[in-house]
Amino acid sequence: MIKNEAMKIVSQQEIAASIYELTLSGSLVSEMNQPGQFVHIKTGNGYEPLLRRPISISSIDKENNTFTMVYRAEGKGTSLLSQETNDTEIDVLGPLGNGFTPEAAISGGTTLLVGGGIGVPPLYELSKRLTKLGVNVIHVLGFQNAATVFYEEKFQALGETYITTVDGSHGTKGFVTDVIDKLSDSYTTIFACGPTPMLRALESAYKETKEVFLSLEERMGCGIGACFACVCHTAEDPTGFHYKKVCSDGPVFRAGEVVL
Amino acid sequence: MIKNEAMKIVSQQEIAASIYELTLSGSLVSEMNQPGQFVHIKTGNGYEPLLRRPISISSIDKENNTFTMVYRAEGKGTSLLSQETNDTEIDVLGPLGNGFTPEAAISGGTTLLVGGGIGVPPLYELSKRLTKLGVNVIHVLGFQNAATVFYEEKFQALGETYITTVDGSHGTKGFVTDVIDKLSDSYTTIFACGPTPMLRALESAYKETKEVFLSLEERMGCGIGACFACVCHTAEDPTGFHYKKVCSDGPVFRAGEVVL
Amino acid sequence: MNMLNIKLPGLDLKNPIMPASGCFGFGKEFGNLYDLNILGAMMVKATTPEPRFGNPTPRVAETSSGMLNAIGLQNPGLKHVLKDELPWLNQFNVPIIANIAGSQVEDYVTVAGEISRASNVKALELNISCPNVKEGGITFGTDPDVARKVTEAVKAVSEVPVYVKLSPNVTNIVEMAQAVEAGGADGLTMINTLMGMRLDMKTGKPILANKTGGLSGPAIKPVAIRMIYEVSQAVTIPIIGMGGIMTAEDVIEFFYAGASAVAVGTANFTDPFVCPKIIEELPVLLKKLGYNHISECTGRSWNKHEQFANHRA
Amino acid sequence: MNMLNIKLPGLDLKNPIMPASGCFGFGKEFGNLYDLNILGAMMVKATTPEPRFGNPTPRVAETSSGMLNAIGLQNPGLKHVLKDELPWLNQFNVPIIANIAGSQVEDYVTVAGEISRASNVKALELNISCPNVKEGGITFGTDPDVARKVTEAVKAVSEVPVYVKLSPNVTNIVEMAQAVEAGGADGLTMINTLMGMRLDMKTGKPILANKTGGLSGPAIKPVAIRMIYEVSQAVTIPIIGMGGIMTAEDVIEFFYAGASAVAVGTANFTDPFVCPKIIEELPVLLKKLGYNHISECTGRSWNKHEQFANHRA
Ligand SMILES: Cc1cc2nc3c(=O)[nH]c(=O)nc-3n(C[C@H](O)[C@H](O)[C@H](O)COP(=O)(O)OP(=O)(O)OC[C@H]3O[C@@H](n4cnc5c(N)ncnc54)[C@H](O)[C@@H]3O)c2cc1C
Ligand SMILES: Cc1cc2nc3c(=O)[nH]c(=O)nc-3n(C[C@H](O)[C@H](O)[C@H](O)COP(=O)(O)OP(=O)(O)OC[C@H]3O[C@@H](n4cnc5c(N)ncnc54)[C@H](O)[C@@H]3O)c2cc1C
Ligand SMILES: Cc1cc2nc3c(=O)[nH]c(=O)nc-3n(C[C@H](O)[C@H](O)[C@H](O)COP(=O)(O)O)c2cc1C
Ligand SMILES: Cc1cc2nc3c(=O)[nH]c(=O)nc-3n(C[C@H](O)[C@H](O)[C@H](O)COP(=O)(O)O)c2cc1C
Ligand code: FES
Ligand code: FES
Repeated sequence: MIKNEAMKIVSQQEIAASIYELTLSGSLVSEMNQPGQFVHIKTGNGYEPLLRRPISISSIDKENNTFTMVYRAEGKGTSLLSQETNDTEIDVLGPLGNGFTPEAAISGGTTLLVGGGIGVPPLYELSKRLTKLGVNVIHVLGFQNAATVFYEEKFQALGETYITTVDGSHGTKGFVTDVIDKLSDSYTTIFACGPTPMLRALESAYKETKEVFLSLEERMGCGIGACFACVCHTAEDPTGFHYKKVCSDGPVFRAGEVVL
Repeated sequence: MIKNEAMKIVSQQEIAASIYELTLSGSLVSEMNQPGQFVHIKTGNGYEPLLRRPISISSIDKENNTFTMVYRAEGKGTSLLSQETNDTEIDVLGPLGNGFTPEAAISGGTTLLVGGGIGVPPLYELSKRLTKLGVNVIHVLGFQNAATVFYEEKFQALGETYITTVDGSHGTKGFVTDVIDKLSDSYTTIFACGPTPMLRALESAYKETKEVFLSLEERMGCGIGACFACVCHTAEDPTGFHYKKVCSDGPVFRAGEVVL
Repeated sequence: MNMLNIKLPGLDLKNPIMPASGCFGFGKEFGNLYDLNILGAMMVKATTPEPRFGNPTPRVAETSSGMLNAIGLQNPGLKHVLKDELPWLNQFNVPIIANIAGSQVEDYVTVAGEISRASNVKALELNISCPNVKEGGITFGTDPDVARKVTEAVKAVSEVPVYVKLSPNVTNIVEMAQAVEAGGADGLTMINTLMGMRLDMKTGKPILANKTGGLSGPAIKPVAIRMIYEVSQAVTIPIIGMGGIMTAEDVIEFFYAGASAVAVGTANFTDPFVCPKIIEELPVLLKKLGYNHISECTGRSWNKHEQFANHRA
Repeated sequence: MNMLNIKLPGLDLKNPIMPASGCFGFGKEFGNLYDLNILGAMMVKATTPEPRFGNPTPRVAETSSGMLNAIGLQNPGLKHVLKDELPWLNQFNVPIIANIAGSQVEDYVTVAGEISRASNVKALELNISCPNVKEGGITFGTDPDVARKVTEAVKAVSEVPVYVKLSPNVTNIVEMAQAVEAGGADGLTMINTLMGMRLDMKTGKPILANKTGGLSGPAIKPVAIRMIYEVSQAVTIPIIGMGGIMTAEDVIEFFYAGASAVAVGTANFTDPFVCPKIIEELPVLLKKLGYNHISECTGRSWNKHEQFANHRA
């Protein structure tokens, strides 16, 4: 169930250039079940920023009633969030949306997890779940440059991990697709989250041969499916009136389900 | 000279119900010379509140480069200000306006200081200056009720002090004028700051027989004389186009100089 | 004692708080968060004769104390609303105000004729002020003669009272209000969004795919208050006020200006529980301010304080 | 390399940043805070033929990300401005844009004829959009024919180029802009304030003694951007943009929309050093965004990016 809670900050730290890891505790955590869901966060304490900020859940710790997000402090809202200190409570609405279904990966087989920039965080909880299910995971994670790389060791601890950077300052120079093209295609399933061009590339290359699940991003109003801010056309009716809402039908869709 | 400085919080505490005493340090203090001047404070760190808040200087400590304000946390801006803690810097513009002239009180004589509510603070620096000049001071300070009374002992340390409260929960029940009416009128000068009805009452009762100086309040835009938000008519031309600006010509005027 | 009940044409409200059209869908999503029965009424998403996808995304952008939207009246169309959405809403004891839109007068007439016969639709809200569609929408809301004609046409077919939603993007809001009153409107709802725009720092291009969008939220509240203040003194029909309401204090300010009920839009995004919160806080605030009933606040900015509850019917 | 110099009719600007009329008096007070020579130009307080006291106080009220003002064009009158204010400003190497106002066409003509002959007045800004005066002011700014006529009358007597200041309180801003362009305007300044109001929670009455006031500040920026975007594509004369500018980024957004220079109003109250700060930050920001000169930003929201500096003259 979706809940709204003033959650306590357990820890917040900058783990890469402008990339913050924030752990919150509260009873809302007990509602979190699926990797790839997100929360909607009110930053600041006035009308500015007015809108909440959607941030993916990057790991869930039910035992301690905490969950962790990883986000880039860039605009007004995320910058304010990054300044919050331990005494503060954060207004969280969630969990929202439909995430990744680890069950879609054939147990015992190999699954490819592809993340780009701030699309990487939700893959972490997913990868933990998959490995627990006995699925062999390969991670291909793309970043701008060495300074913005995060969670490399954490992913390495779960499975084979390739890093790409646009400027080549760490890992392979280029995009995630440059690495994927060279992988043996032993995997059956792809889970991906990142910029739309990356998702499009994966969709067009692997839609036919693999099970592909993509997590989308869109500017949001409500985050719960009521305002129609975040819709996309369905693939079956690409110019008609049928639609899916990224916030409540997604953010994760099967490749080919909606128009990217 | 008017300066703009991010000043450090030395201390902030609630000294009466919703009444805060805030001490700031910075080089701007060296510009403060006159009791009754005020500073213009930016509260919050966004566009809300958008306007600065005018607050009187209530005491100046040149040795330590600090000054103190006393204010009521009521609306958006002052509430935000009251939540600031020691690490924060406060954006201060000042000192502004023309304050009280202690020299106007005849040295060795007796001077009456009349304050109402949050009009009391600027009288404190004034009283310190007057007593230093050898002037005998009498304070008559009006408050809503016992819970909002502040600085009683501080004023007592400087001279005779009468407190009134509207509900009679402390000191004399009623208004400052109820006390003043019963004082022997040995004083030659009155300095007053408080609600306009109080100032009007003092003006009409004592303008002819005493030297009366009144500190006015008005909603402000710029605080420095540029926007014409805070004007009042001059007494000589009460319906014409002559005017005084509360922020830069005042806030202290001689009774009879402007229309209250 | 009930301090909040209000009677308006067609509407017997347990309280004067309702979600604004387009900010609450058809209620289902918020129904997962709290019991919709607490609401005074519900203004549902604009309905057009045929389903509409609306504008391309991005459809929202943030501004200082406000937001822009260019949804473009996306909705599932009249048939689906009649068959699915309204029946679902029937489980709640909440009057529905159906927001209707279209590109031509016939569209309004089609939707009004059918939707006004749904059992829980107690009033129509004629959306002649949507800034985000190419045809119709706002053009109906900026020309007094056109506005009057569409009002008359809808009145002729509607089974329930008709409220006309005014656009703030006009030189003379009073003239618009009087035109629709003359056209037979039973009430007004105001204001819709102000036309605005934001540009992206990097590309220089509009953030919204539709380029311009409707500005809502606290930023526009002073404009809404001013317009309601002017219009409420110039018409005899009641006003449902909206535009930037975030708190119970804001609600009172709208009543002072001349509103007899209010709608809450954008605030539902900032705080999805804002409507229940306001409904809970209002009686406390009213008592603190010395009122026995919220209707005493209506028009206090301009009336002589003798005559209260002027639209209490 | 100078990245900020701009040439506009009558104005040879070292940078396109100037304080907006009414927010900077006649410069004296800010002159105590910093060297006014750094400013691109200065729009001084509205001048009328006779001295005016303006409206009763309170004259300002705060709103979410904005403020309302109802100064009512207080000014010392034409004679005093010519004798005292303008000569004082002569010590600075800053072109003065004289904002002129009145209740009838003759007033504008009187002030324009005389003030345009002052040596440092390089342009006039015709204030046909003040929402805070009973007569004149805004009525001139909402009727295209009236606006055109007053523009023509002023053009006939002015020694310097004439910029007309547009009101946002209109249904069709493009029509207004084209009317004053047809009347001979050399440029436009936009936007003036939106009409708004705030009510006091305790009394229910307007906070401003004048009841309504003009809304300015970041709250109105999206409206300003939208209007400049529309108008800049429909006229050939340059636009000086304003409405909620607080930062160098905001300046760029106004250029993208179609402005060729900008004015900063309300921000001077929030931060009296905002103009020097923006002037300092602009070149850094421009470089970061990849521009060599600020004129490259003008109209980027709608132009094809081939033609830069369209109003660079
Ligand atoms: C389902 C989902 C999950 C996300 N998960 C993460 C995450 O785990 N970590 C992370 O760093 N970022 C994530 N994002 C992106 C994140 O929401 C934006 O970076 C953030 O909203 C930007 O806010 P700001 O205050 O920095 O920027 P501003 O420029 O102040 O934002 C202005 C407005 O635009 C919206 N906006 C700006 N960029 C985006 C964007 N990329 N997507 C959606 N809305 C945007 C904001 O929400 C706000 O309404 C996610 C987005 C979505 C939709
Ligand atoms: C010269 C001068 C000296 C002052 N000295 C003190 C002082 O020492 N201690 C103190 O507690 N208060 C003082 N005040 C009053 C103080 O400025 C207001 O209480 C304060 O601005 C209210 O802000 P807010 O955020 O609480 O209220 P809000 O309601 O959020 O204020 C909204 C707007 O109204 C203005 N405003 C509201 N009340 C007043 C008022 N009484 N006077 C002027 N503007 C007002 C605010 O500045 C702001 O622009 C002084 C006022 C003036 C003019
Ligand atoms: C996302 C969004 C969608 C809207 N859709 C509609 C609509 O379909 N019909 C309508 O009449 N008004 C619509 N509006 C306008 C609101 O009902 C309301 O008039 C306006 O937003 C001002 O109120 P607010 O500031 O409380 O949001 C919409 C507003 C928003 C923000
Ligand atoms: C206090 C105040 C006084 C103003 N006086 C004038 C004026 O005399 N003449 C004029 O043309 N505009 C006047 N304006 C409007 C501004 O010049 C400007 O157009 C408007 O405030 C929008 O810009 P901003 O949001 O940057 O303030 C005034 C604005 C304010 C806030
Ligand atoms: S954000 Fe409102 S429907 Fe998705
Ligand atoms: S506040 Fe601007 S002139 Fe006094």
